[in-house]
Amino acid sequence: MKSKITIDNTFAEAFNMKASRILVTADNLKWAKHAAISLTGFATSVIACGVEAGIECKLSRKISPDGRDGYSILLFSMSRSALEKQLETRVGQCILTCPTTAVFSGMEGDDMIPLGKNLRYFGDGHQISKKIGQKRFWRVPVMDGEFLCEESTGRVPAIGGGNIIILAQDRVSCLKACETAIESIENQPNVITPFPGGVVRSGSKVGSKYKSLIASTNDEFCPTLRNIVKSKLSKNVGCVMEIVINGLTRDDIEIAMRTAIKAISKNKISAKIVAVSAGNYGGKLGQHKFYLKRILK
Amino acid sequence: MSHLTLKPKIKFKFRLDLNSISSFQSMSVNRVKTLPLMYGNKEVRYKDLFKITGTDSLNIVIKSSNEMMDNVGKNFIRGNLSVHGNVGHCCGSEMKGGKITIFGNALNRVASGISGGILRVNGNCGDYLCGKSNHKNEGINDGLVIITGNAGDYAIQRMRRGIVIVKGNVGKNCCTEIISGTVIITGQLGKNFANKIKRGTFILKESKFTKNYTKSNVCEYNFMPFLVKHLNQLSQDKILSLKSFQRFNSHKTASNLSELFLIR
Amino acid sequence: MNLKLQGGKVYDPINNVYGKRMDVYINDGKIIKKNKIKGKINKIIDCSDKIIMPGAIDMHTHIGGGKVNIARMMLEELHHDHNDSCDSSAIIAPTTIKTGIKYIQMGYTSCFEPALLPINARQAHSEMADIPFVDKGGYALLGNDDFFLDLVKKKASQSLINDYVAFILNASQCIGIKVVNPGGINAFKFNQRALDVDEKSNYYDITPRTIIKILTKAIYDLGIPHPLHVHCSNLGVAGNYLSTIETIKAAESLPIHLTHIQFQSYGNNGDRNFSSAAPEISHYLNKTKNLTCDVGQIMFGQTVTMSGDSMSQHKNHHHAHPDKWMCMDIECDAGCGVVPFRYSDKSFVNGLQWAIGLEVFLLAKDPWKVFLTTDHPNGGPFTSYPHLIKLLMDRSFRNDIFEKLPKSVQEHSILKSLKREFTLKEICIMTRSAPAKILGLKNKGSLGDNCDADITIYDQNKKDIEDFFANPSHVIKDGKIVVKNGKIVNYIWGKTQTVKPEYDAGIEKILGKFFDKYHTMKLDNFKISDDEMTNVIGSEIKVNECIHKRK
Amino acid sequence: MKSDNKRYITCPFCSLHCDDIQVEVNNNKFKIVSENIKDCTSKIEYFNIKKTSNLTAISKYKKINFNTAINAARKMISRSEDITLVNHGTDVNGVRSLLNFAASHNCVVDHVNSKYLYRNLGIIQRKGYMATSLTETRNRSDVVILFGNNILKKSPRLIDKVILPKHSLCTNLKSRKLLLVGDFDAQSVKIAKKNKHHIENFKIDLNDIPEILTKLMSDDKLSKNLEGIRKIIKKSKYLVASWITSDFDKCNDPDYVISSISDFILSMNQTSRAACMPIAGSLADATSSQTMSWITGFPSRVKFNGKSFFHDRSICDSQEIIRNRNTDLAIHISTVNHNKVELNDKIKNIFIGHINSTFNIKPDIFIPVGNPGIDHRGIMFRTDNVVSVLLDKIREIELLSTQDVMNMLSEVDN
Repeated sequence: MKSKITIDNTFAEAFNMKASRILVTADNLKWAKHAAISLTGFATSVIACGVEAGIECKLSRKISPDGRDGYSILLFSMSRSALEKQLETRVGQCILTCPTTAVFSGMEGDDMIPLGKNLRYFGDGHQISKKIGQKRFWRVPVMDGEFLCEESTGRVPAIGGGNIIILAQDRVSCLKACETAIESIENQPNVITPFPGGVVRSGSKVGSKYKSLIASTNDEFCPTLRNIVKSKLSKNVGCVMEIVINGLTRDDIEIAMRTAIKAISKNKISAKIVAVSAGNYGGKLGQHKFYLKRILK
Repeated sequence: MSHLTLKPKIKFKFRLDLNSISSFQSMSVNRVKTLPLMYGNKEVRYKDLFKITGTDSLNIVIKSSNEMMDNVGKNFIRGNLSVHGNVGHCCGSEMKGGKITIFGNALNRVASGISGGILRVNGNCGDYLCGKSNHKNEGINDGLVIITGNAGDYAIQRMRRGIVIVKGNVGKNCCTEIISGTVIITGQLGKNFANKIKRGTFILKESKFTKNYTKSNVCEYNFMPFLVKHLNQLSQDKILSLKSFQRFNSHKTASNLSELFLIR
Repeated sequence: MNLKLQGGKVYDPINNVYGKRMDVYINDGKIIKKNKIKGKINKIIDCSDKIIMPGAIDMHTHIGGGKVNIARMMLEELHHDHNDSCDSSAIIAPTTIKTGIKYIQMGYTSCFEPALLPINARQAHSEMADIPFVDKGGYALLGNDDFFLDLVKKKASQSLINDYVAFILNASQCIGIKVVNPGGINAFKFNQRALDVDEKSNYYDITPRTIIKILTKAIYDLGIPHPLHVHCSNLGVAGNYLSTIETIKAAESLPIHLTHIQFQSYGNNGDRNFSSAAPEISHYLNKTKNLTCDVGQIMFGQTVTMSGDSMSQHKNHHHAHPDKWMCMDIECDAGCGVVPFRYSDKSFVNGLQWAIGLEVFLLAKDPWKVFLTTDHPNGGPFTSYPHLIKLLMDRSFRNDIFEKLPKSVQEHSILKSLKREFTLKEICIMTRSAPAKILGLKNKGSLGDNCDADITIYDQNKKDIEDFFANPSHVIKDGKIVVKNGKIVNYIWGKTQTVKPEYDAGIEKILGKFFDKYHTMKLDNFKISDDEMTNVIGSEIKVNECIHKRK
Repeated sequence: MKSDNKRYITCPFCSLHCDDIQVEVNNNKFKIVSENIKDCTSKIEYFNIKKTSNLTAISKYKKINFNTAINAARKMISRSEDITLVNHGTDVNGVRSLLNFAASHNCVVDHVNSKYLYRNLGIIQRKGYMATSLTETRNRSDVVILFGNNILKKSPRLIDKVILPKHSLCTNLKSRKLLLVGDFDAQSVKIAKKNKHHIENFKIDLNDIPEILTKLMSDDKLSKNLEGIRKIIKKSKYLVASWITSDFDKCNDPDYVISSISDFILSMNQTSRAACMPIAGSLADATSSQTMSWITGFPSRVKFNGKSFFHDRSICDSQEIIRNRNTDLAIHISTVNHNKVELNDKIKNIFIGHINSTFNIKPDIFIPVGNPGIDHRGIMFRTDNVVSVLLDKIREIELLSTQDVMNMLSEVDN
């Protein structure tokens, strides 16, 4: 494909992660959204949040497990135990608490992790188990009626850290480009963009001059440091933002990256976009490399 | 590939034990044709009694069946089996997976000791539906059983898990000694319903046994829309429609985990 | 017809032959010396790569009688072994026919039912008559029957009691006397839930010690070869090794046989109040003359426990798996209890039970005093014997399983420090010669001249011990080849082994009155005559000699 | 004793199998001389030779010679494509021979009373069960509860032999209490009240038994009548509950009633002692179920199929099979039953039975055999399934046993 904007000859470096999907439904979209947003809140980066989570897509009544409105949510973590812990506390604090909601497993996997398995004890002995097909469900009496949750959900290997970096002349156009990109992959299955609104402005590099920090600002992409450090930016770049994409498989991430870049290049704003690049650590840390040029072929 | 089809060549005089149908899937068609089978006190081969056509042993069809055929789908594990006509005793007994559909009536002990899969009878069935099989201490242990017609006496005894749906009426002594599970009956109930149960969910139209329970407050049950949708999907048919339910709980002899939903 | 087993390695402990290559000759159901053969040899079996042993004897296995039938009916769901051609029942409570087939295929040629209620003897013998191939016999249950306890309470003379014991053996066609939870089964009928060795029963005011003492004396006086077969008080209770030791003492150095001693060797030390007392018990076993025992090893998996000990079975019914059980009080005679059970290798208690049994085996110095049993089916089905033998003969195999048990079990057992590995010689003694000796079967357990030709021929090429013992290449019973390469080639029916000590007929008068007054049947109907055994029940009897005649 | 032709026999005709019945035998005619057993007398003496007795084999309406009958039966058997064996009562050796025959001819074997058997068996196959036997009850019980309505009529000697005997080893008979719970008629009450004991007749609908037992075990306030019963039960040291399964036939759920009695006994055992003692089987049911259990593993309803056999309660229900004509030859064996046996005229019937057998229609072949306990020796099991009795021979008429006949029939060329 021929792009109107410059594509840097570089690659995005991504990591092996563990992922799980859950489906949250509620009486209406509003309350499903409250639950989903609450659950995926403070889940931008595994560095401090323990998990990277986001809304994957909206569920229509036709496909949602109980015929109500809902959202599908993906959670990514570096280890099974972290994923297990985060899932349990988040479902317990954000969905069990949220009026009218129910939560279901969103995927099958060889390995199952607990969803409602321990939450059921909230029922204090009044919880009722129902096994339907191969799955077990728990019905926990709560003040608005009952909370329905599936006992466990699947866990699969996944990839986190796919990304594109947008280099623009100014902040307005950079943000606009990012929004366009995010919108384009909003309903794409199997991927999420965990950062606020899908966009991150604090790209990072490994290490710091301070011993206690393992990461620090990605100075190569900071416009203000262009003349101070070895920079990757050209003179006309006034703002850089990154979109981080986690996906279940390599293909999913590639599709998302391609869709996002295409969306930007088709948009009116593309004139002010200097280039699209990608973040990596020299290929030493991650197990996956996504070459932008190859993706766009 | 075309469905493996069996059609009786003769009118059966004696009861036939057809439990070996469930082992067809691991066999070639020629092996099926020569598989031994007892007819009366003589050993015969399948091809002596049935006209066998087709090759796809994952999809088995029995045509013009009759109530002399016992143990149809016993120990069934995977694939599809459809039976056009009536079947005898113990149909789908100890079934573990796959899907069996009967277009006709069945005799006693349908789905006894079933522990997985979907069994559907588009017709009536006899006594001891979903009960204890000869080799088990408990009744239905899992799976989905749908009877579109009526069921006889002693249905669904000692159920442990799974879902049973009877669209017609059931006879007396139904659902005794249930440990747990979900039972949906949209017809009339006979005498003595749900004695000595432990837990379990009943979804019923008939209200005469609600006296054994305490009435719950009116509220929303998130489980119900889910169950309704799930069942309709599985049965590919509108088994239940999303109506409002009145819940009753804690059967007088059972724990407070037992419940009854009355379809309003 | 003459049969020659040519050039096999022979094990015959009674004649002190261990692994010597020699020929064995068989004529008319008996083993004979070469020089006694008349006529030509009709058949020769080449045994150059074979090991020849006498047919094995299981001296404690529940194979017949009401309780087994209760288990068969109760556990219908376990009878689903449709692939087996002999019948469709499980091995946990096998049918009579299957019992015979499985035993003979393992090279066992004699089996003894240890809990034969005299009142139920007719059933037990009828059932056992339908077990093909093997010889069988039973031990009559005494010590809990109201007549006996009444005699003891009235301080009847020892000679009257001797007469009663001798009468019971004759009337019930048994080969020995067993006492189960002495006095305890009876006490349970009066709602007593435990009875220790020196505790008096509420109604009769008799201690188990007295019962043991009187019965061992009776058996000694009557010259019955098999010592009193004792299932001690407090079976399965933590800390019961003390009552086991007291029971041994109660015999006052007369011969006594303790059965399934594994269930009787429990301490109550440690953080879980359950520990192994195998070292203490083995210490006693090794030093006490006239004491023998069988182990009653447990095996992990589903089984059913059946016992006359209704007191302990009722106590244990909460552990039933699947959740069903039955206890019964029987005819002022004894009781019975059937409780299905699953031994789990994840459980601390079951794991330790397993280790305790093996400890008892490995700590026993004299293989003539300890017999190999699982108390079928209480500890595990008899078909697990080859596996048990492998555990005893192969230390690394044993340790592999031990290491998979819960850590707590490993901390509580000394099993790993026991380096002993049983030899073929010792296994042969434990499973053949020693049981024959203790039962007084003069013609069994040996390959000597004029012994019964019950012979097991093993294939030396089978390297796996379990496989070796599970699949003998030939089994000969009464001189006929019945198993060849695992296949049954000949159906034959064994005899019932009995003893018939003499007694004063006066006891029948006293007992007859007692029966008329209190029982619901007559004494004449209680007795089983030799004629009835052969012609109605359907099993020939073989009377074994008593050690000495009545004084 | 033989000199005056008097001797004791073991009665094979009800499940108590009394062996204290004295008979006088003259010219092969026996007469009960024991007193006070009027009810049994007619039943036992029924088996005497009468004018109507069939001492020879019959083919439809024609008397035939025994060997001809055996040969005709063999022919019928070898021509038949499906055989069903129906046991109406025979001894252990009879059942053994039935199974032998069934194994060689791939038959269904069933006992007519299997329905009742499974009702009692259901308790031990589902949950705990505490049982006792006749002698225990006689010597140890202090409270006996009889449930149902017919038990005293069906087992006439239960009262004087077991429940209210003259002697008891461990209990004071004077304080023994008998409770009749159910629907007993005046005659039964009269039988019970023959002895001077504490007898309570508590009349209730049999369907209410479970509810009343639950109430008795609870601490709820009860009616005065029930309160009295509760006092007796609470004080009891060894309580025995007894019933006949067929009494509950008309109940909505017989299984439920029986299991509630068993549950009641189990809960009694938590603090005191109690046990069940169902009375079952006037057609040698216990004999059949015990023998079949040890040989096949299943107490009844077994079908042999070539190499093996299987058990199924619905498929091997002989009555259903015969009613629906799913077999072409039914072989009925009846040696202790004096009731009329129903045959289906649409299939062939071979009837192997005692000389006074009666049927609704004539069987194709009738082969007379001896009664165990009268014409040949045998073994039968008593109702408690523990005691088996030896039956004797008291009459010398040349009749073979069921075992002999079945073995002769087995020898068909195949």
